[in-house]
Amino acid sequence: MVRKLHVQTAINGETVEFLCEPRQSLLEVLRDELHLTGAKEGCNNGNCGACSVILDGRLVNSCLVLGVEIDGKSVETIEGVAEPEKLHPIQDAFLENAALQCGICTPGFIMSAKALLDKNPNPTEHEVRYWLAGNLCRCTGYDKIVRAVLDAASAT
Amino acid sequence: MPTVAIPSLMRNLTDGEDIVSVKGNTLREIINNLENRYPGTKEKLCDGDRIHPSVNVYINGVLTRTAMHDHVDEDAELHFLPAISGG
Amino acid sequence: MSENKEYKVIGTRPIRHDGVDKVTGRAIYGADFQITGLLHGRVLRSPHAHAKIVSIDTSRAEALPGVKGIVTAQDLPAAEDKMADLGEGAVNLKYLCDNILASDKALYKGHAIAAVAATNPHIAGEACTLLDVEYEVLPPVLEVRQAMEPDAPILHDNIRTSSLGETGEKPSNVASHLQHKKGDIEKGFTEADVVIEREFVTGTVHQGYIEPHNATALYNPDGQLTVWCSTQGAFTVREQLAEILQYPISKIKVVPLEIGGGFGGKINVYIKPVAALLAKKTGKPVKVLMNRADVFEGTGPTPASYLTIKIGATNDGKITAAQTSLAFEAGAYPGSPVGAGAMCVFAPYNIENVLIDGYDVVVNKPKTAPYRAPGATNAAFGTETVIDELAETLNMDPLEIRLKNGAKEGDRRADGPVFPRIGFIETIEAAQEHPHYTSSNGKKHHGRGVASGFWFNIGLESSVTISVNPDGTVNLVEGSTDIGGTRASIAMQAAEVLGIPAESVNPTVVDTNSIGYTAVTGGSRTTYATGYAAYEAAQDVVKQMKARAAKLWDVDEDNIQFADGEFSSINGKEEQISFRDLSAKLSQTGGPVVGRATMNPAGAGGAFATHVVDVAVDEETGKVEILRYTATQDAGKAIHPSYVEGQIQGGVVQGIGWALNEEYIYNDEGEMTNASFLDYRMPTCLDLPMIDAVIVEVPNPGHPYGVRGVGEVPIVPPPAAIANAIYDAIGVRMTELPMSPDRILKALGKI
Amino acid sequence: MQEFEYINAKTVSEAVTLLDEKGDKARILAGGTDLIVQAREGRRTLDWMIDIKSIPEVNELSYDSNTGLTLGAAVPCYQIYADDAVCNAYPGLVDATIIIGGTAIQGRAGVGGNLCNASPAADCIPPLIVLNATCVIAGPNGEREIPSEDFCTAPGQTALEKGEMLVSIKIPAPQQNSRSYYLRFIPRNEMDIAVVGAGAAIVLDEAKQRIISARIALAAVAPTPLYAEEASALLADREISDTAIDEAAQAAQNIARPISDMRGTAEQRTHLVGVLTRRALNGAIQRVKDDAA
Repeated sequence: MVRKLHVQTAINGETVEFLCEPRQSLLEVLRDELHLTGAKEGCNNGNCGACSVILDGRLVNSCLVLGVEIDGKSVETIEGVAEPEKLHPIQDAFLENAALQCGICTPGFIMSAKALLDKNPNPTEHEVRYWLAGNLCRCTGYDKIVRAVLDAASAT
Repeated sequence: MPTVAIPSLMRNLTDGEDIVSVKGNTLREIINNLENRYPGTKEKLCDGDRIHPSVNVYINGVLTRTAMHDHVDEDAELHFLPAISGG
Repeated sequence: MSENKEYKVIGTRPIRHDGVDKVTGRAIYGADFQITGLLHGRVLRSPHAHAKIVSIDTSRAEALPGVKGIVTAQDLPAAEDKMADLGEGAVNLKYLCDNILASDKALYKGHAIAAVAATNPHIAGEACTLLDVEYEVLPPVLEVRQAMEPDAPILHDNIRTSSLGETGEKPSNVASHLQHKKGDIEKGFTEADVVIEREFVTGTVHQGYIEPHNATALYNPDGQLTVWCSTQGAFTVREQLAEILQYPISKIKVVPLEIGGGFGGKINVYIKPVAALLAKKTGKPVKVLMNRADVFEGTGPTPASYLTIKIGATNDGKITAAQTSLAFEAGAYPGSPVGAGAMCVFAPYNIENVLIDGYDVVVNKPKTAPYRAPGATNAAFGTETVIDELAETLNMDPLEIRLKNGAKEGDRRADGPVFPRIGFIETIEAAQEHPHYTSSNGKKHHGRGVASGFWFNIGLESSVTISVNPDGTVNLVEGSTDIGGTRASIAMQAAEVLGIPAESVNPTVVDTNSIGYTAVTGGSRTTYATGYAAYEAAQDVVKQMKARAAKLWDVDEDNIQFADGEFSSINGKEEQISFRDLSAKLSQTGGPVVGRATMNPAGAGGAFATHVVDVAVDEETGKVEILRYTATQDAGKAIHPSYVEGQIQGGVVQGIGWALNEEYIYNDEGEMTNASFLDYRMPTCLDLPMIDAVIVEVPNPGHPYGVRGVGEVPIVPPPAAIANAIYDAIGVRMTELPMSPDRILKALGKI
Repeated sequence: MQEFEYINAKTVSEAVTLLDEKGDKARILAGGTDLIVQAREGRRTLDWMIDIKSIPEVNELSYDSNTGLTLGAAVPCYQIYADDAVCNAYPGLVDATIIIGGTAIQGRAGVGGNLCNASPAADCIPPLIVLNATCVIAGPNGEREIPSEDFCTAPGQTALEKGEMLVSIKIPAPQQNSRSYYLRFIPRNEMDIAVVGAGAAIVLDEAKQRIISARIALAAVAPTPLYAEEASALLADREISDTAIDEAAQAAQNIARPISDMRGTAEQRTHLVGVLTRRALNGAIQRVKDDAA
């Protein structure tokens, strides 16, 4: 059996250490080893965006990153988006716009939207749609999601 | 008297009649009376003494889970349709 | 009954109760569940579309370190060839079991053959590659017309065509034939000045929920089986497990966790019994997760179909006759939604002479499952396209012809029932008046199309309890899993009755041991039927609270009235107390108050929708762009308008996907070649405009607030509306779904 | 997923030594957006993943208006389209980097990986071919360079020999009045693999009326991305005209040898080669015309 490797990383600002097999994806590590189950597996090949996290400031699909690759890096997940007493404006906007139905894609959309607004605080509707095209939602038809992101942008 | 809409695939048993009035205060009585008048009809609607699992009973246009002994109103209109399910 | 009534909570847009958990990643979905000592299961699936299973040798897999248990169909109780009642309908038990783990034959690629439990999912997956299965490959039947040919390979030797009790003489892939007849079809066509007859083909499509199926099962030594999972109906899972495992229902507890989409696809069980078998065999909790390919290949899509539609009308646009033959692929086992398709196909129109024939046909594809208004979309694609062509031939506005023939209260459907108060006409009028329809659409290669749709909705059983807290809030316990915000829409109905804010109701979805029987979240029934139960349970609370007020004031119960959240005495004494203040006095007036209700309401009422779409067609590439979309729909009464709009928008977009690109693509061996989100092309947000959802409210007399189910009908019109818009843009009638770029190029004669 | 060892290589020579030792059971990990999926789905068997992202050379992104672009093999797409100089000099390459996968994929996937994955439908390869890119390869016997059109040899197969790895891609500085353009046809607007892709680079005369030279390349119509040599040559030293462009498109169609699969039919692809070649050429020409004189 392949030896597990030691990884030290920062997740949502906290230093975290874990052991993982090279074949374990970052998504598996987050969910199964660290019990951060906010990132979801929808396709496991980078086509749905439900596992989106921010790695060293860049949006990535955590299913397409190996757990061992995050050694020395920093990861932001949905669990780190809200402040203890206050939701992030994007989270508020999702609730106020009813931008979720089943909610399985919601963490991925929020991470993706956060990566967008961190970089471009005033996107156009087209820019929002282009940026979020890697996140699939099957419930909402995207209308309210796009509105929520535009609302969050104008609120910040 | 309750009326029963005869499914088109059973009309060979009812001399082509599509709607017939049948006496009965319960579903069982109605089906038995229908069978007396048009032999062979009960076998198509029932599995033994129960409504066949693949048949849905509509009373006045509304899907019901009526048991064979439940009361059926005097002016009721009954339909027997294939069972369906929603998504 | 509810017209012109002012509501305090109904019709407002509160934040959903489970919202914070779902935007912070804290909500626990099926796959998120953890329990100590957990093993991981993986299912081996057939690589062949049609094959006899000659032998299964598990020895190499068993020898792999970390493997703790292997199951095959041998581990299922021997299933009888009998009908099992599953609450929502009956299914043949043998077929049900064989679909869980194939016993003698693999009937589609992806058919579950065996399963392994191991210490981690990677080992379980590796063990599957070490299972040696010997197959005798048989020729597959992949298309409904091919399957109906007399010399087609036969899937099941025991299937004879059943035609309401009559049974065919020799084995056939046509499992059943159904028929609805109204009036005199020949006479109807003779009366017509114009008759149009067309053939249509639709592809196999999947619900496409983002969360794969999942299940964790645990057998305790006392025989108690617990299954944690995401499902549309915990009670139907319990029923299916009891039948498949031949296990007492009282020893099964199903715990529904949050569910990541269903659309009909999470009613049938697949891996839940497998997890239970593995848990029994290993004595450990076992979690089984599907991957995306498993979901496409191993769960029920909605069927491909072949239909003919023939409609005749007089020169003034009155439809005189309509005839159809609907052949639906059931998949590997009988049970396509052709029955529902046959009931919906001409339902929006009041037509005197109708003949409908439906055929349920088995093919070597996954057993189909419900998908949002199952059968209705296939059927409406044909009907609504032919009606568009009729309107064109008669030089009529396509909405006018619908208005002229549209069904109203008192009209009789071809399948028999008479419509109660419905709002079809109102949806057409709303579309006619909408700025979208009144705007011009004159650009080259741009087109506009309209189409309507019907879905009957269902009622079925729901149970709700409401307990009153001392601070005037209430805890609402329900059994309907919340897929799209129904905690809110159910809680709001209780809040309206109790005169308290929606936020003062705490709704909780519980397991099968903790609430009365509740049917699936499906059939557009949850806000209607469970909402109705919440209404009744709240009325029960009011009744009990009135007794407490009476006690407090020492008056007769009949002298207490309740309005706007205040109890007051109507006789003599000038007493008044709010719901909240009375809640604080429960312990001194007799103890806790718990309201309860169980419902099986009959008056679900029908749902109608009329859609308008503008498209642009790139004639060089065949690509269709959706430019603008407006959907009008009769919601009866929108409890939470945002989530009603959301249902409409989501249904429309699923319909757009079905119309333009989604389909199972098969090779000649019967292998699906696009079983991934990469190549099963569901719409992304970049493919769409905003979807304008217009809520029309014609109250349903079968619900205290007038609610009609809203979830399903919005998927029905889009394929036809888009086909009609494409015709308007490029002058070509598309009769095959999806209307993908290559098919458009072909229709244009470019390739 | 299959078991494998992970090694984080720090230098080119370390990676090359490992590749040479392990043979074809070792694969280079850069963005991982293809490799990890292939390993997970059992489409590639491997025992070793050699992560090269800690090697300085493969992260180089430098542009010089005289010598051109050096693009390290592991530079992800987002860095490319975030670079104004690259956007200005090589718009055709940028066209490809902004349509690969979604935003999250572009955070990891790069041009080098797209090249080494050697998909016939790779979006980045036609732009590299039309831009005359060369591939800098390191191996046990030192470095060598090959033209980008020779890099892919079959689906999933490259010209890399045992022990070799792609270090970087070099693209010459653009000539005066030259522009590139890439587009693909997909049924959706994002997230699909190209049904057909077409890239073009055009050099016009001072008056922007005549084509001095052109290069056309195609994706998803043959076992590897193709340089459409004859079609390109047809345009050399010609007035810009619909006829010239139609002739080039026809010549491009002539070399297409597409298959039918779940992404498109052969007839559809052949037809689209004509449409996309015209659009790519017109797009490149328009870009030159739009440039300030």
